[in-house]
Amino acid sequence: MDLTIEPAALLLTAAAVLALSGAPWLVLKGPVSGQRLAAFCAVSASLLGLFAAAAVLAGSPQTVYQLGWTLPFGHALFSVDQLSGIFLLPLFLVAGTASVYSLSYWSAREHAGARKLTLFLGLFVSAMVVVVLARNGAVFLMAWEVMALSGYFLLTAGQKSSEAQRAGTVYLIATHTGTMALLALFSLLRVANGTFDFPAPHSLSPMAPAATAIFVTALIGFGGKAGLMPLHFWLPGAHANAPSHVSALMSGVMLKMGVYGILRTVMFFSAVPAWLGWLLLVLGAWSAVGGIALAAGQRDVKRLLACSSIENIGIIFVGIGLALVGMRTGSPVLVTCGLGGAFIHIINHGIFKPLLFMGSGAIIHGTGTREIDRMGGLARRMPVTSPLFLVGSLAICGLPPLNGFVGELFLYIGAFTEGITSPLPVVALAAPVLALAGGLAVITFVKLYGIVFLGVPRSDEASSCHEAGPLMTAPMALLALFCIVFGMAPPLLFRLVTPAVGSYGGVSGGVLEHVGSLVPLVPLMAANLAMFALVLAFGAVYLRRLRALPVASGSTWGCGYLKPTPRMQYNGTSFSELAVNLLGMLVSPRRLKPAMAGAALPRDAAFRYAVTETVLDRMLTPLFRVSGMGFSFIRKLQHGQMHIYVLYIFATLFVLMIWTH
Amino acid sequence: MLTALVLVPLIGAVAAWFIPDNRLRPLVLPVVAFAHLALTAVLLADTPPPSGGGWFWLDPLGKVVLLCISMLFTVCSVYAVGYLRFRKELSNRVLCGGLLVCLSAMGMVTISQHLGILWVALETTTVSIAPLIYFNHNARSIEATWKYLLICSVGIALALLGLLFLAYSTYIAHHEATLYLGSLISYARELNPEWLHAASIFLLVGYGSKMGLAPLHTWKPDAYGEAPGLVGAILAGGLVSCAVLSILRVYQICLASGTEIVFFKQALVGMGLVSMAFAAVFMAHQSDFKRMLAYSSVEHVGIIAIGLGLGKGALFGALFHLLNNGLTKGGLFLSSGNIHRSYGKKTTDVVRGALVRIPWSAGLFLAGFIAITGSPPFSPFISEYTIISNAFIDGRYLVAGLFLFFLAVVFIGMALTVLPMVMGEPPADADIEPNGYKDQVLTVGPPLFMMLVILALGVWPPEFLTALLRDGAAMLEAAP
Amino acid sequence: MSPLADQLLVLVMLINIVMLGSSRLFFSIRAVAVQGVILGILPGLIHPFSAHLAGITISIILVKGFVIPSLLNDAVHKAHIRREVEPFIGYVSTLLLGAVSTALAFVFAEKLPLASEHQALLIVPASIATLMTGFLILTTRRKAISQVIGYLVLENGIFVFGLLLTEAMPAMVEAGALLDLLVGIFVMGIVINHISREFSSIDTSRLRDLREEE
Amino acid sequence: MTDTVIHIALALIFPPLLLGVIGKTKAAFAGRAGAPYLQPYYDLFKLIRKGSVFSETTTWVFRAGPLVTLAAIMAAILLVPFGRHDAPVSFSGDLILFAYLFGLARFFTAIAALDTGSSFEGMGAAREVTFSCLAEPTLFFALITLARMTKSLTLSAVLTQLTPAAWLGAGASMLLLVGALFITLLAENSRIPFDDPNTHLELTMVHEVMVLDHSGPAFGVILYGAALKLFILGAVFVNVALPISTGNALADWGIFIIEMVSLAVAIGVVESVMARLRLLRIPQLLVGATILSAFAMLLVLR
Repeated sequence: MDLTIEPAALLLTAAAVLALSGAPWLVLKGPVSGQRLAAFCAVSASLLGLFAAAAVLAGSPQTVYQLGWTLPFGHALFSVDQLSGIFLLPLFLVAGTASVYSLSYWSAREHAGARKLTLFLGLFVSAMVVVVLARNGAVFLMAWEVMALSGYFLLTAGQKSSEAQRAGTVYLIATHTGTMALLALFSLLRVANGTFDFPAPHSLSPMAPAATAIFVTALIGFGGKAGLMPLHFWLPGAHANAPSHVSALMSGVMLKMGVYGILRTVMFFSAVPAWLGWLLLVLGAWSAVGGIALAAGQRDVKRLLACSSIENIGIIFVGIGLALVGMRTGSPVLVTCGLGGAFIHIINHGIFKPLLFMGSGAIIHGTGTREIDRMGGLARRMPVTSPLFLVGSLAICGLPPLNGFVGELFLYIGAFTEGITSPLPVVALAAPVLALAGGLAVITFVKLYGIVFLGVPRSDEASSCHEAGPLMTAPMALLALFCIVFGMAPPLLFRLVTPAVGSYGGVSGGVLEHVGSLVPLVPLMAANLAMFALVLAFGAVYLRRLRALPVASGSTWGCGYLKPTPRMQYNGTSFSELAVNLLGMLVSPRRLKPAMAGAALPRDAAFRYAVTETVLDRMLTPLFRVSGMGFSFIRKLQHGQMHIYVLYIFATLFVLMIWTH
Repeated sequence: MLTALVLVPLIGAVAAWFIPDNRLRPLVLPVVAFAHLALTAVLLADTPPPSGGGWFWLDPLGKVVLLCISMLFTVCSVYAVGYLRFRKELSNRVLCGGLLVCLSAMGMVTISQHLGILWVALETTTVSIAPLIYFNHNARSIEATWKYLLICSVGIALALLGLLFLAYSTYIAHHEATLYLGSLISYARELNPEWLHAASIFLLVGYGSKMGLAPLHTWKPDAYGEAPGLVGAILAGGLVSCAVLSILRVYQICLASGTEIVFFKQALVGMGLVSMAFAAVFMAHQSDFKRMLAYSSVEHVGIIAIGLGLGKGALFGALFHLLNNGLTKGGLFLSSGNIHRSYGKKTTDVVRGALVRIPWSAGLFLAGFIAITGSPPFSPFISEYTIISNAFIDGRYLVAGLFLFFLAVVFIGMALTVLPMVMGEPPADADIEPNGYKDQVLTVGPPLFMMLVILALGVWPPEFLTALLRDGAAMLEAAP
Repeated sequence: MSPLADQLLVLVMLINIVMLGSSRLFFSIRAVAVQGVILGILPGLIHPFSAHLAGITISIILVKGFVIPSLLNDAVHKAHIRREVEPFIGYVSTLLLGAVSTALAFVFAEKLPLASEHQALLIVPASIATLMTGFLILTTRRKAISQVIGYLVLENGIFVFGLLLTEAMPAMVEAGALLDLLVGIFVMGIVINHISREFSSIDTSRLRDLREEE
Repeated sequence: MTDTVIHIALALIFPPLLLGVIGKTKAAFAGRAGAPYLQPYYDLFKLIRKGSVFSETTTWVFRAGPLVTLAAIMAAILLVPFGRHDAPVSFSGDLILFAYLFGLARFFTAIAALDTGSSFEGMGAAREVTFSCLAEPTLFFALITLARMTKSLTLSAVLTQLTPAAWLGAGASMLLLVGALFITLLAENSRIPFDDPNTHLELTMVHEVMVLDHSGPAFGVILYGAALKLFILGAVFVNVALPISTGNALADWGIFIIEMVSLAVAIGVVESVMARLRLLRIPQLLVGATILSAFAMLLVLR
């Protein structure tokens, strides 16, 4: 490759192409051509971007670009460093695949809103690219807001259902309130730095008076976007109601922008206060367990995936928290493990979560419902999607031999080494928490995969469902391939993130080597391959046995009951009921008891079992209601009696007079 | 030249009055408007020396306001042609005449360097708009007109008293009493402080009630709510700007006096915050979207007041926000007028899913909402963010915090009203009494143009404009 | 000269009290007219004669003494209404308030830093008292006409203050002010007519459709 | 080298015998002769040679389940040291892989169960994943504690470097740890009091009910895998509970085998004297175990 390439330039080009990708279709008449063109632009831009990002991670020069502008906010600076690179990889990967996926999933023929959707999809992605490249507060904010707004339009465009609209409104309000915090953040940064341009890395002192305010505002603004508990309330609704490829982008990439923001903010400071690291650690742990607990109880495929995004963000923040604590206590190993784990998980989650969301899209496309309990037996009807989805599920549970395990492995090693070496290893408690989250993840995704794809169809939708077209399965297959490759060859992932870890955490090459030896990447690879070989061998033997021996087939053993019906199967709700009850304090499950209405013979009644989204349902909604009542009390001031209005004027005069004497 | 600024619209008004045909008459508006715009362009390009014994001159502050007014009026005049086609049933003689008289008065406001003349011009705008609010000729509109007229008159009367105080303070200082801005500024340090103080209070309250600062804003929701969208646009964009300019004149004098400015700034910040708070409270659960826009206007004059009160770097933001608010409000009111036309109602229980029924107007309304709540890449973001960041720089953390908080509350309130209006399912056509309204170039083009301007200003404000704003800010920055 | 001016100013204040007490609209209108005429005469008494002064005197007397009152009379005739029944605050209490505010006006005027030649005159207290009266009428009366009258009294108060520096205000400013006042009242008159047509009364307490619900 | 051979041979051949021992013990308590020690082997050979019945609802997942499970467990075998001999494969951080391999195994057993679409097997799967999810933190607390005691991150070191000194040193925490581990051992292998391997009321089963529909070689594989799992976790347990070591390699092997057999007897005793817990009690017991291990960790940290 040409060593004199300018990644930043390439990336800006990619961003421009993406931003305009949807535009031609606004003028093109044909229902298909425009969408195809947009997808083509997106894919080519993504390839360009991936190439550039790879070059950055490979350590090519970081030139700073300045665009001339007339806004009074310093200089429009753009640049790219390895931290940005980490986030750009999944971004472009998902952007390309999602746009191809959308060709068939949201085809112009079936969906009126396809034009808008394509346009905003391009804007959305390119805005995120700019967010990562921006080196000036105002530029960052503008890109950030464009991202947020186009996200809103992606979510609501062409969707009439009131649920989607409500989700969109909640999302918009949440993100805009977060932006208010960011406005404060960048103003404070300007106070500290003297200009809107980003401060040089490690140039600000954490002792500065504004520092605490900066961290707090960053936590609110960025944490909210990342879906860190307790600011996650907008997330499930938004991800569940968006078109699946949009959910893939939102969950796989947009959430990470919040993570990026926090990492970037921390980077400005020469050191971080102790409380920040601990706080992130605690919030991360809370999100990890709380998020997956929430997921376990869901009855809607995409809602479940959305909640598990909260879990994964939690895991990422546990990693960041470990790293920050490590920086504080000066243990480079912890820093490396934390950052390494966080970065690797950022990439991984950017691969398998989109895979799962696209899979769910295929399911919804095939069945026309989102309810887990109405599905079943899809594996027979969707022979391609089913194994791909299985790969995703295994990966997200962090099980070997797939990529999800690698990131968590780093975190475990970090926690364990701390547990061994440090005098008072509170950090080590992260390990059991992660383990618990992992166990819950297994429950959740066994439920998801098992109830959706296995068993017998529970409804007509399920029995009459059809496999998705190649345009939808191919992108999933690509992502699944990445899951397997990265899982089978973990050193690859570590190689990807090493430079970023080194430059961000200020870790020497020696420490990186050391950690590389601590974390069993090569042995893991060996173990994975060995297991793979074993499975193949057993498979061969078993198949031979089967051929040699008589094989009969009958109906499932119903323990003596001879007329089993699909409705007798364990369904999603019943599967997770036991676990959800155990986690009552986290998700406060509600039983919607059947009403025994009617005379001597009660009519058929339904029993529902749902988890509560505490923050939204128990806190915000009541808060809004109360404040609404308070407001309506004040609104009596505008009572329409004009002579009192005149009185207001004189009262104001009077007050102003008094005020000064 | 300067006098032409006042005369051209007057001639137009006379012409409009004598044109008999209801269909041809509106055409006068764009003709005059474009002439006015051209005149403005020339005046901005090279400013003629003070005329009329120094009473008339176009200083940078005047230029900013003039630019705002002229652009707004031009767009509205084009819109008016399209709009009045749907209101054939009503005679538009008064409307056209009133608009043009108002334009001429507003021009007068921008060029007058004598506070007496300024006051007269401002009062003229008040009176000339009154009949326009009554355009729809129904009970609600008459009520709105009455309240607007009386409250604004009381306010303006107080302002007159303030002027007299000011003049008297010069008299005490043993100069011959005068209201000529130049000499007031030059004498400012010798002016009698008590009378100056009283004057500043009375002028603030007087012009403040015209500007719509809470709690003097009580007429706003009624007038904005009942007036046709186009008149609302002129009210929110034009008259407010004129009132702000009058306040700026007082500001200049207080600044020159050196002592008074401290109180004046405090008062501005205080009233600005109060206005934002009022707006925030009243926008929540607001079912009438025109009234909602009125409260949003209250919010934004509050923002401008805060910007002025903060001084220093925020002044640039405040002046820029004056322009942005005018133009954005214009776009919002015009598109809301279309929505009102199409549904025949302006309450959100009927107006739903406008994006399906009238995509263009609804889309513009949504864009306007996004712009006015200070989201990039629209220009209000630039001005608001300038103000906020400067508040932080000056260490006014409480002000900045409240500012952001109110912005958030306002956004929530507005979103909960606007989003259901625009998005979601439209009501069955049975619920809407049929009316001929369809989006068409003349009714959609103007607001569209307005939004494009806002967008352009937000991404790439032209050099000359920023320079102009900087000059204006400089006039408010330090005593000469 | 000043004693006569002072007596006239006292008369102005008396008229305020009378107006606060009267319920008959025609009477109030005449009272305002008289007040206007007095305001017209006063400048001539205080300041040395000049063309400008004469112009002002005449125009004020014309507008405030004749044109506006006649406009209001027409409005009252059209609205078929004679008296202000049940104001928001009773006549007695308004009278008391008026008296109190007049007293306060005197106290307050003592405090104000006036130019030496103005110390003696009653101008400032008179103007403040009139101002307060106008405000009282505006805030206590129901009928649109009464509110217009209140507004007029308010304006009169301001004009009284204006006497301090009549030569400060150039002729065209005065003229403009008067013209605006005239047009303002004119428009108000029209509006009142429409009100009486729409609501078959000019009782502004009926104008309460425009307000925030709940 | 020889150790490796012994290790693997032992791991592959020995496990079913434990089941036999347990059975004998219980029979003895019940005053019966009981099945011969080698009965489990007979069963396995029988099953390998039997034909299979598959439900129409099942897919490839059903068939792959047992195989993947077995593969994962066998991979785990290589990581665990037996006796005082290092495991054949041993690298830093292998103890985490060890834990996650069981997760993998569990995942596939569970989805294989769900593939049949039987309400009972679904029920079993739900219980299995839930209970072992609760056992997970216990295991990790234990691992951290041990790792801190031995200052090492490799399973071999952690399990072989413990000496009786550890008992003298941190007796209390060792006691808690062993208790917690024993509970986990029983739970993971679904023995009484958590589950009754040879009950005949499906409603009460956990592990057994998941494999109702498996037959022939596949079922054999499952039984074999279960035996292996018992063996591995047992080995971990005895390594912690009785860290006895003579310098002599062969003697250590001998001791290890004796320890394992006695463990089997112990399990048999427990199963004979205890009744199966009510289903709702099980989580409480598991959480209790977690608390035990957490205390153990605290004691060690102190």
